[in-house]
Amino acid sequence: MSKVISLQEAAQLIHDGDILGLGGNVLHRAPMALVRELVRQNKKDLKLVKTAGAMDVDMLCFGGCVSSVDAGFISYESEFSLAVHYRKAVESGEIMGNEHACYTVISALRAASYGVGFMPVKGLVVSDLIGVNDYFLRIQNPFTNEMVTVVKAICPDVAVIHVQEADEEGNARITGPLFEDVLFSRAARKVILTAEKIVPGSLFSSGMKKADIPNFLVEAVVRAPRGAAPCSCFGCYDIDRKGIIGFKALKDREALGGHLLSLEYGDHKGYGGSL
Amino acid sequence: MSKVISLQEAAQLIHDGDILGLGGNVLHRAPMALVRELVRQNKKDLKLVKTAGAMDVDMLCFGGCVSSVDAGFISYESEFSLAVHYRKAVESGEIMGNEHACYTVISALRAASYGVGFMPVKGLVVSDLIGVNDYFLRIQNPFTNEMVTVVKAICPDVAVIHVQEADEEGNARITGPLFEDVLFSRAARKVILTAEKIVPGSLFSSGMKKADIPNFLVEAVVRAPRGAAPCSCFGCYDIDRKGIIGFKALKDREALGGHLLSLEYGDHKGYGGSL
Amino acid sequence: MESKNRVCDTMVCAMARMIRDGDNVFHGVSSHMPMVAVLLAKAMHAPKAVHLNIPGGVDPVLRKLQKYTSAGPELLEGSKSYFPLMEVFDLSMRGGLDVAFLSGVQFDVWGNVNASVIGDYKKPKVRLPGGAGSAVLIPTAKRAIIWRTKHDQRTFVNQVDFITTRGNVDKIVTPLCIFKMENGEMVLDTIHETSSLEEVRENTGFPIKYSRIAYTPLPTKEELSALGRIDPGNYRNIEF
Amino acid sequence: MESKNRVCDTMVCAMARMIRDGDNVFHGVSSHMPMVAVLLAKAMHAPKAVHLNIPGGVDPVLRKLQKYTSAGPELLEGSKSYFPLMEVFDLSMRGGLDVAFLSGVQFDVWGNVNASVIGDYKKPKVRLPGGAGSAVLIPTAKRAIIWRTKHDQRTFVNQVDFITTRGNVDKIVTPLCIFKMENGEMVLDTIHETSSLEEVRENTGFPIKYSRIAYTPLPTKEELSALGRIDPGNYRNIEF
Repeated sequence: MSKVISLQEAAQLIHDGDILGLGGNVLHRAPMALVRELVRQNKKDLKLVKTAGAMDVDMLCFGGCVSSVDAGFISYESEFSLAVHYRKAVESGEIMGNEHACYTVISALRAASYGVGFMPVKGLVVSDLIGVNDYFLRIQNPFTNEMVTVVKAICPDVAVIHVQEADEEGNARITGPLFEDVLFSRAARKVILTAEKIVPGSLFSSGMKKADIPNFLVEAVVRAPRGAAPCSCFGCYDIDRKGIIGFKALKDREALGGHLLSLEYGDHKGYGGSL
Repeated sequence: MSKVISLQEAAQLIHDGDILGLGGNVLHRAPMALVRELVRQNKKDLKLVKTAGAMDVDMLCFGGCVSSVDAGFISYESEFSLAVHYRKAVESGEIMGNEHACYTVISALRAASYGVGFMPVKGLVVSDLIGVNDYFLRIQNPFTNEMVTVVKAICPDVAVIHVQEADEEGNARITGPLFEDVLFSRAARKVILTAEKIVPGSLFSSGMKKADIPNFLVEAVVRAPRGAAPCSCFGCYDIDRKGIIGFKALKDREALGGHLLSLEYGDHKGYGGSL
Repeated sequence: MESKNRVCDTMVCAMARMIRDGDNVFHGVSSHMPMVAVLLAKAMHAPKAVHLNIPGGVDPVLRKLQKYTSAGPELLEGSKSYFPLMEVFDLSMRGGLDVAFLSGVQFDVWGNVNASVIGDYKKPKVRLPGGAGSAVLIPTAKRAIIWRTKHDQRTFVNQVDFITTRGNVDKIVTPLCIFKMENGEMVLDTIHETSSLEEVRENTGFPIKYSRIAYTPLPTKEELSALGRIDPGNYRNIEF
Repeated sequence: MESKNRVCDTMVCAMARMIRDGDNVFHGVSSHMPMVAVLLAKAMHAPKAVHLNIPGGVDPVLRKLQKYTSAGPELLEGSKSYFPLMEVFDLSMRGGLDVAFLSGVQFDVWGNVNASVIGDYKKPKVRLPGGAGSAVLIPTAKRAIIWRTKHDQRTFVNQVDFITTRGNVDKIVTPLCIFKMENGEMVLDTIHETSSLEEVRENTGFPIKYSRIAYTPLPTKEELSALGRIDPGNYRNIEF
């Protein structure tokens, strides 16, 4: 049974208030086509989760879709500088910026994936982050009585992951760095894939590298060529500098609306983030 | 710098009293050549760790090398029946059989791999195993006050893993099921590989599947063709029924000595477990 | 008229029918009967059941079963994705495993399972192989299905020597009958045609409760024919 | 005579020399200077240092650096094994990471690092990008090496606004000098030839302590030549 649906339908599976895990890392393999559609559909109160986010988080903040961000790092890297919309929204109090170490996001996702409520984290020792956040606590290791920090599980309602190849049933293979995407696919209640290519599943059974995400964990698959653009997608394309600079130059939500409208036809038809 | 050493030298890296993690699962890809050498070198007081062990654990128990076994399951599967030497040694009190669920071994190794002293385990709820073993405790989830079982970390002093391919520097690629071997390579203080083939590292950098175990985690590599025999090694050979039946027919330690002597030349020369 | 049905076929077909289409189903080591049951269910009424196992092949396309193992690498070949034991455990822990096939050595009327020891834990009279996944899967899988090829008073006891685990046991399949768990008690569900209420009673260490007497449905011709294709080596009979 | 050495080269060479042969070394995002420093060290005195990074390539053979990222897939190509971010973290947690290169926005004399916020955490005056790995790596890596391309009184402060972390900071490399941590205090280690004790003092928010005045060794001709090969696009200068 095919799980392939349209980008619009996929975005409708994500509800206001959902905890949303975003695949990829900084400007690499972020699920940008679906992120754009979420802004178009005017989603509200999304609680974003990512280790290191950039344009995806920044755009959702710009679009007013977000109430909190749990992450270790939100910024473009050196060349493209700061994530200004995220930053402003946190500074204005519109969004709660829940700071993690990237590793505590990983630990929190592992906890969800293992079905437990918390995970001990070795490294978080001296840090104001422990006191100001309710998702960190210090407890005793019951075997040694040493103190250890624990982080509360994060179980995303939905994880959105952009992959190079998926079959119609939802088996997905990622080429190049996996980042935290496999972990997201295990920790989340619902997994939505956007894929550069829909391929026959036989590719996965015959090849040396099987699918990284098995079909039975996946709710829906969207055909989305250039679905990570203007971010990079290994083996398919590098970043689109103009697309990033163009986004960064947008002054207000109206301009963002125009920008998203100009990409809408391509996103919906599967031409991706640049025409 | 080459890390390739002889089987005898590798066994000398394992000391009496060590916590020893064994790769593979039941009769698949167990590091039998090194296991045999450990018996020949008359190791004592080894504390074995494995999720599901069979001939490897049974032989080390027969050889008098073992003081405890932490595992979820120790038995041959249906055709070859019980692990009688393990069983007798536990029943006589010579060996402590520390029963785990296979998953609590995994959780204990994850704890070691994450540098923490314990790991919460969802599933262990109603079980006499909790009360009789000092490596299980019940604590409160500090976020919800719900009770949860935790298992104490197991950090093997050495993990011995048989692989299909390794390069001289210790990069190793496993074909087919990984079982818990990658986790063992992260949890243990020291990793010793036995390998069907020593291959050029360029095989791993150019192929679609990179090495599963990186060189910097590895202490030593032994060239050991048929090093899992008479257990199976995927892509290389299936089990050697005669070898297993022959071992199971041995009556006492003297007979075991003879059996190991008959395989010594092949093991040391790298002809493996059958001549 | 003597039945032509072998007990192993009756058991395997009954186990297969307990799998619903779309279920995520796991079996472990020493588990030829469940392995064949999962393959049978997928070939018959439950093509979308997901076959999970120790080597990690999801829905493996098995060219050939092995006599000596139900955890061999052939369970990975031909599968589209890799989802090994530790991931199956995680899946169960977070509530995503529908069916786990498990065994044990002693069972009591309260659904307690012993796969650990007879006698003292530290110096046991009999050291059993161990529960493998049971202690964590029986409490977390939505339905744990037990099979055991011995049915006698040492197996079905009033009280187990040691509680390895207790949890979501749904059915217990034996050579004589099928028990089900109902309101925390083990009750008779169906009797195999080769057995009788009398025989079940005589071989069970606790009083048999039942609401009605029913017989385990016989294997159909289609099932038997599928079994012949799936398990030509007859490994489903290996425990007898 | 004006120096021909650019500050970025002095800094990168100093960072490279802090890597010992055989060290397991990690750098993260927005980290062109450490990335180039690791590659330089491996090309010079530390060929057996192990280069770890976010995409997970161990000792990647880089055909081409990227200007916009130090976490791109090119860091996986050409490597023999895959050891991604979460594994690098685990490695550090269990005591196996020798060197972690990290940054931050504010530093104080006690080695506290702030990469989180200026002002109130819940409604900050300035929300910083976040510490990424710092909060867990600085306490667990054997040596955390900080680099920061700003050296002023807002960066090196008497007391940080917010303690993101404190731990095993070994050296802090700035455009003016190198600090080291000694008995829990940040003290001057060496001054770059392009700077002076005076300039360091004026731009630091706490009193400068030192046991002797030394200068940061200049890049050698061999190092500069290697830098030209490793980083022809001059991305090590991107933060200036």
